[in-house]
Amino acid sequence: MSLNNGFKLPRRKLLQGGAALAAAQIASPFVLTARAADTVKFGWDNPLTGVYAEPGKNELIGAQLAIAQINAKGGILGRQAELVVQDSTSGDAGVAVQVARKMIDQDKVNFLIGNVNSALAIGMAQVANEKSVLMMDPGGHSDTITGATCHWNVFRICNTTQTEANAIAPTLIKDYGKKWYYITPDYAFGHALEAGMVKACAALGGTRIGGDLTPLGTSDYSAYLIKAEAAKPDVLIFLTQGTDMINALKQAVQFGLDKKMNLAGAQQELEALEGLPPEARVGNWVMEWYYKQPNVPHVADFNKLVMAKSGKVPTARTWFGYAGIWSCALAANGAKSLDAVKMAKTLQGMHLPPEIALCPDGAFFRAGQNQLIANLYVGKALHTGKDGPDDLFDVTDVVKGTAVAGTLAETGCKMTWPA
Amino acid sequence: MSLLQIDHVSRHFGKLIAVKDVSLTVEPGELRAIIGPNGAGKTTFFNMISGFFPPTTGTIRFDGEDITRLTPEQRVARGMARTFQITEIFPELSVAGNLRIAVESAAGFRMKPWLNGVQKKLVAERIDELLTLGNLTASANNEVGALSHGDQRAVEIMMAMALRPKILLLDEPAAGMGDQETYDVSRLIRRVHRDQKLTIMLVEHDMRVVFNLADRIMVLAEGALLAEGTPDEIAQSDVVQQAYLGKEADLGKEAA
Amino acid sequence: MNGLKQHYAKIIVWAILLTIPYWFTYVGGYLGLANEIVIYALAAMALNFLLGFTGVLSFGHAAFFGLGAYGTALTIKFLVPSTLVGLAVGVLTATVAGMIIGALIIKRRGVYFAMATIAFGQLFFFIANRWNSVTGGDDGVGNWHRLPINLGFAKIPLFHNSLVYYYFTLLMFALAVGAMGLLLDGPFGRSLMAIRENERRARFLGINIELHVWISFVISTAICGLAGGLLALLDNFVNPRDLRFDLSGVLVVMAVMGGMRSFWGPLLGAAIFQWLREVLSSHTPNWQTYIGIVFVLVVLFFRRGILGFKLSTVKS
Amino acid sequence: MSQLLLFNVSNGLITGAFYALMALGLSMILNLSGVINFAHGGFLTLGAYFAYVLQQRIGFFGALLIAPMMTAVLGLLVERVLIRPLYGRDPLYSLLLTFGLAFILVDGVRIIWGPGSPPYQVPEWLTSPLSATYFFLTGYRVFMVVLVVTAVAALFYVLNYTKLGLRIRAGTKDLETLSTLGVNTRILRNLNFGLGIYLAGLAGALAAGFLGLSPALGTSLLMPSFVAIIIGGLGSLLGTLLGGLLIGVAVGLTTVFYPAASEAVIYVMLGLVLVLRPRGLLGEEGRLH
Repeated sequence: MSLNNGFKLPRRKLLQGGAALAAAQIASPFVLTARAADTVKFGWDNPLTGVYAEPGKNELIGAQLAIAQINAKGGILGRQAELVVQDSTSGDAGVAVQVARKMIDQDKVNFLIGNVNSALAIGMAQVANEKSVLMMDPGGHSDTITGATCHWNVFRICNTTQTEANAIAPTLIKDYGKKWYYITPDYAFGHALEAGMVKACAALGGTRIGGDLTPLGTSDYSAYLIKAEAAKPDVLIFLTQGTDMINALKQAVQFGLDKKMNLAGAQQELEALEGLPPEARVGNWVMEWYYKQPNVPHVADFNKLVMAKSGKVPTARTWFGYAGIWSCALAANGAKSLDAVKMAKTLQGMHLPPEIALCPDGAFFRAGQNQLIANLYVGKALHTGKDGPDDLFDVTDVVKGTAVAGTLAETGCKMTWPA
Repeated sequence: MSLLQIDHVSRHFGKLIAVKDVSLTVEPGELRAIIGPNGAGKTTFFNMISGFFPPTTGTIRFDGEDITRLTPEQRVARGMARTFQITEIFPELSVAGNLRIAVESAAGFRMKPWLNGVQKKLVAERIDELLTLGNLTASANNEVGALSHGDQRAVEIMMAMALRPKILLLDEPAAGMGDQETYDVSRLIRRVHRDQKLTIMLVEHDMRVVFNLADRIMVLAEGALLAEGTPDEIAQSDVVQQAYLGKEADLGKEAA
Repeated sequence: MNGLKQHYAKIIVWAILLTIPYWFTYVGGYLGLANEIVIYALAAMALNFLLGFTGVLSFGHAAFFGLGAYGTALTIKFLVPSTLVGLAVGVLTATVAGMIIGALIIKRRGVYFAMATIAFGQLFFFIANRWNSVTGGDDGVGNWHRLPINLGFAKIPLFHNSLVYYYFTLLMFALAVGAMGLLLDGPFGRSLMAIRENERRARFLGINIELHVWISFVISTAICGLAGGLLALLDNFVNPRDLRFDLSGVLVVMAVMGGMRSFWGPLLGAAIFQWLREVLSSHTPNWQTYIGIVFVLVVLFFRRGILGFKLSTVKS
Repeated sequence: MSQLLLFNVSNGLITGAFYALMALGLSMILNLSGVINFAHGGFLTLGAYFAYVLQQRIGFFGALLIAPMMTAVLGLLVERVLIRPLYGRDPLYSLLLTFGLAFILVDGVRIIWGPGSPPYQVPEWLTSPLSATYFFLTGYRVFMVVLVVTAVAALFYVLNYTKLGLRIRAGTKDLETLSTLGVNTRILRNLNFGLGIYLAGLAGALAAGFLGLSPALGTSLLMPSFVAIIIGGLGSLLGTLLGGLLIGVAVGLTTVFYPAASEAVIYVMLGLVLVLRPRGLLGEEGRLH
C-alpha cells in the first residue's frame, strides 16, 4: 500500500524558515534561540521511489518506530524528535545532494540520514561534511563510506561489503568448491562486493574463473547465464540486489543451473526472497539481520511492534533504519549537546544497548572508522517459510562482526577532525 | 538566348509516367502560361522546374546553365522564384515581417546574426518598395494569417519579387478566388510583368486569367505536350478543344 | 507598443533573477532551488531555441546537458583543476556531439526526428552508465568540487560561497541568453522562424533549411551543455541520470508549459516545474504521479503555454 | 566457442521475439496515429501486474488470456479521453502526454502494488529446461516464442484479411482519403490503439513469468523497441519484426564478446542504419519525413 500512512510532513513555517536562512547568512543569534525551541530534526534523504523504494520503505518504517519510541521516552535533550522526509530518488545523486543541502540549510536538520544507494550516500556525505552535520547511513554498503572516503561525521549501520564477503566465503569454499563465477552489478557496490569476495576466496585458496558486470536494472540475464554455464564453475555467485537479484536467480533456476552448480552470493535480503517464486529461493547467503532470533532478548518485542505498524515482519532494512535513528538520539543524549563534533566523539566506540542492537553479541561503532560492528547471519534460502510465510532463511551460522570486519588499517580510513 | 530551356523532360513515379518528353523554351520578358486538364502533369512539370525533384530524364537549362539537379535554394540563388497553389506564407507574422524575411534572404543576410545601420536601411527601403508594388502599404503591420485570400496571394507574390528573380513561377495564382480577387491578382501580375519587365511562367485553371495575361500558352495533356502558341492560336486549336472536351466527358475515369 | 512591453518584461525578469537570493526564502524557496531553476531554465531556453523558434522537436537534449556535465566534471577531476576550463570543455563536448548527431539526423523531420534524438540520447546514457573506468558508471563522478576562479588580483570564492556561485551561474545565463536573444532578433533568427512558420516557403526564399536547422541544433546543444556543466558545478557531482531521457522530457515540458513561442516562457516553465517538484516530493512519496498529471494537464490545457500570447518578434 | 555463439544467437532470437512483440504494438500506433507512445512500457507493466492479480484467482492461463484484454480496454479508454483531442496537432503534444502518462502508470503501479517484487507463479511443467544441453530453452521460453509467433501471425492475418485490418493498413497510407470514403477514422484509430496496447499487455503478461515484477519493468524495454522500429523502417510492421529480432541477436552476441557495450550496440546499429539506409531496412521512402 501507499506510504501515506505515517508519512509525516515536514512542517514548513514559511516565514520562520525564510528568516532562519536569511539570518544564517549573517550568523544572527536569533536563529539559534529560534532553533532551540524547535524540535530535533532528522533529515530523511532516502529513496521512496525507483529500484530502491522497497528497502527505503522498510528503513523508513524502522525509523518511524524509533522516532515514536524516542518521543515516548522524553525525546532528545528534552525536545521532541521529528522526521523530515523527502524522496532522494533511487539513483539521482543530484536530487539527493540538493535535498541534503536544503535539509541542512533550510530545514536546519540536526541529523542527515541516508542512503540505500551508496553513490547517493557518498554525495550526501560530502555535503554533510562540508556543513559539519552528523550523518547516519543506515543501508548503503560501499566500503569507502567508512573506508577511503570516511569522514569524522559520517556513521554507518549496515556492513561493508568486505565484511559480508569474509562472512560467507569459508562456507562456500568448504561445502562447494574453489572455482567461482560472478554475476556482478555494474556499480560501486557490486565492484566492491566482488573485490571483497575475490579477496576472501583467494585467501582460502579459491579462484575467480570468470564473471560479468551486469548493468543495474537488467531484466534479461539469459545471455550472462549462458556464459556462466559454459564456464562450469563450482559456485555461481550472484552479487546483484533487489529486482536484479530476483530476475537473475529466477532465470538461473528456470535454466536449471541450480542443478548443475551451486548458486550462492554474499548479501541477501528478505525483500528479495519474498519476490522470488518458491522454486527460485535457493542458495547460500549472508543476511545482516534476521528477525528470527528466539534467544536474543528484545527481538520478539521489536518484531511485534513492526508487525503492528506495517503488517510485515521486520527485515534487515527495518532494523537499519531503527538502529540508525536511535544511535543519533543516543549520541545527542550522551553528549548532552547537538553539536556535531561532540556527538560524533560520543558515538565513536559507543555500544548500543541490547534493545537496539538486537543481536546476540551486541553492536558498537568502531572508532577511527565510524562503522557499526554487529553480527552477520550466514545460511540458506528456503523454498517455503518454515515458521510462517516470511521465514524464508535458515540461519546456519551467526558470525561475529569483530571476526570478519578486518582490521582498521585495512579499511583505509584516515579521519581528520575539524580544527 | 532563351532564359529557360527545357529539353525532353520526363518524370516517372514508379510505373506512372507523369510527364512524358516535354520540351519548351521561354524567352526573356515573356509571360508564358501552361494549361491542361486535371492530371495533365502541369504541377509535376512545374515542380521539376523549381527543383522539388529532378526529372527522370532530360535537362533543364536556366540562363545558360544546366540546373537539372540543383536544389531549390540553388535555383533561387540563380534567380528563380515561385508561388504555390495553396498560398505559402508565414501566417503568424505581419505583412512587413513576411517581406523582411524575403528581403533579407535575397540580400544574402540570412546567415548574419545582426545588421548594421546601412544594411537595416537597405532592407527597410526595399520592404517599402515591395509594399507599394503589392499595394499592401495599408496592411503592413497586420498579421498575414488574418488577411483576405487575395491579399495573402499578393504578399506571396511580393515575397517572390523580393528575390529580384529573373523568372517568376506562379502555380495557379487565382486558385480558389472570387471574381474581384481574381481580377486584382491578374492586375497585379500584369503590373509586375509590364513594369518590372519580368519573365513569368504560370499554371492556371482560370482561362480568363490565362487568355488575358499570357503571351504564349502551352497545353499539356496526359503528361505530354499537346500544343503551343499564342492565345489566339490555342483558342482556335481543334486538338486543344477536343482534349478539354474529351477529358470533361471522361472525368470520372480520370479521377479514379 | 509590443517593443515597450518586451522591454518591461526584460527588466522585470532580470530584477527578479538578480534579487532572488534576498527574498526567495520568504516565499518558501531557498538559494539552491533558485540556482537550479536558473540552470534548468537555461537548458529549457536552449531547447526552445530549437523547438519554439526553429520548429524542430528534439526529445534527446538531456544527452547534451549530460555531456556538458560530464565534460566539466571529468576535466576538473582528472585533467585541469579549473572551473572555467572544465566548463569550456563541457560546452565543447556537447557542441561536438551536437554537430555529429545533428549531421546524422538533420534530414529527418517530425516524429522521425524526435525518435532519432531520443534513441541517440540514450546512447550517451549507456556510455556514461557502462564506461566505468572513465565515467564511474552508475555511481557517477564525485569527490571533486568547483574551484575558486583566480583573477590574478583576486580570487572569486565559488566553492564555499553558494551566493557567489549563484551569481556566477546568473552571469553565464546572461551571456548565453543574451546571445540567443541577439540571434533571434537578427536576420539569422528570422530565417529560423521562417523555417518554423513555413519550411516550404523558407526553402523557396533561398534559405538552406538543413544548414540553418543544423546550426540552430548545434547552438542549442552547446548552450544545453553549458547548463549541464553549471549543474555539475552546483552539485559537485554528476551521474548518468543527468543524461537520461526523463530529463529530455522534463526540458520539453518546461518549454511547453511556459510557452514555446515566448522567449522567456521556458524560464517561467522551469521555475514552476522545479518548484512543483520540490514541494511535491517533500510532501508525498507519490510525487511522480503528480508530475505525470502536470504533463497531461499542460498538454491538454496549456497548449500555448502560460506566456503563450502570439509574439510578433518579426516586426517591421 | 561455437556452441556459445549458437546458444547466444538462438537466445537472442527468443529475446528478440519479445522485443518485437512490444515494438509491433508501438509501431501500429505510430503508423496510424502518428503518436510516439512513451507510455507503452507503462502499459506493459500494467499488463504484467494485471496478470499477477488474475493468476492468483483464475490461474496462469486465465491470466494470460484476460490480462492483455484488460490492458487493451484501458488503452481504448486512454485513447478516447486523452489522445484523441491531440490528433492533428504537432506530434510534440502526444509525445509529452504519453510521457507524463508513463510517469503516472509506473508510479501508480508502485502505489497500488508496492515498490517490491511480488512473486509470480508459472505452472511447474513450464519452468524447467527441455533439454540439459539446450538448457536455455525452458518450457516457458518456448511457450513464449510460440505465443509470440501465434500473436504475430494473427496480427498479420487481421491486417491483411479482415475489414478492420485492411482499413488500418489503408489508413496508415492515407487517412484523409479513407475518411472521405466514409470510414469512421475515430473508431478506427481507437481500435488500432487498443490493439497496440493489447500487444503491450500480452508482452507484459508474458514478461511476468520470466522477468521479475517491478514498477520499472516496462521502462527498460521501451528504448530497444524504439530502435527496432527505426531500424526496421517506419511504416513497415514486417520491418519492426525484423528490427526486434536483429536487436535481440545483436545484444546476445555483444554480451559474449564485449558485455560492456551490450546496450550501446543497438544505438550503433541505429546510427549505421541512419547513415547507410535512412529509411530503415524495410521502410517506405519518404514516409514521415
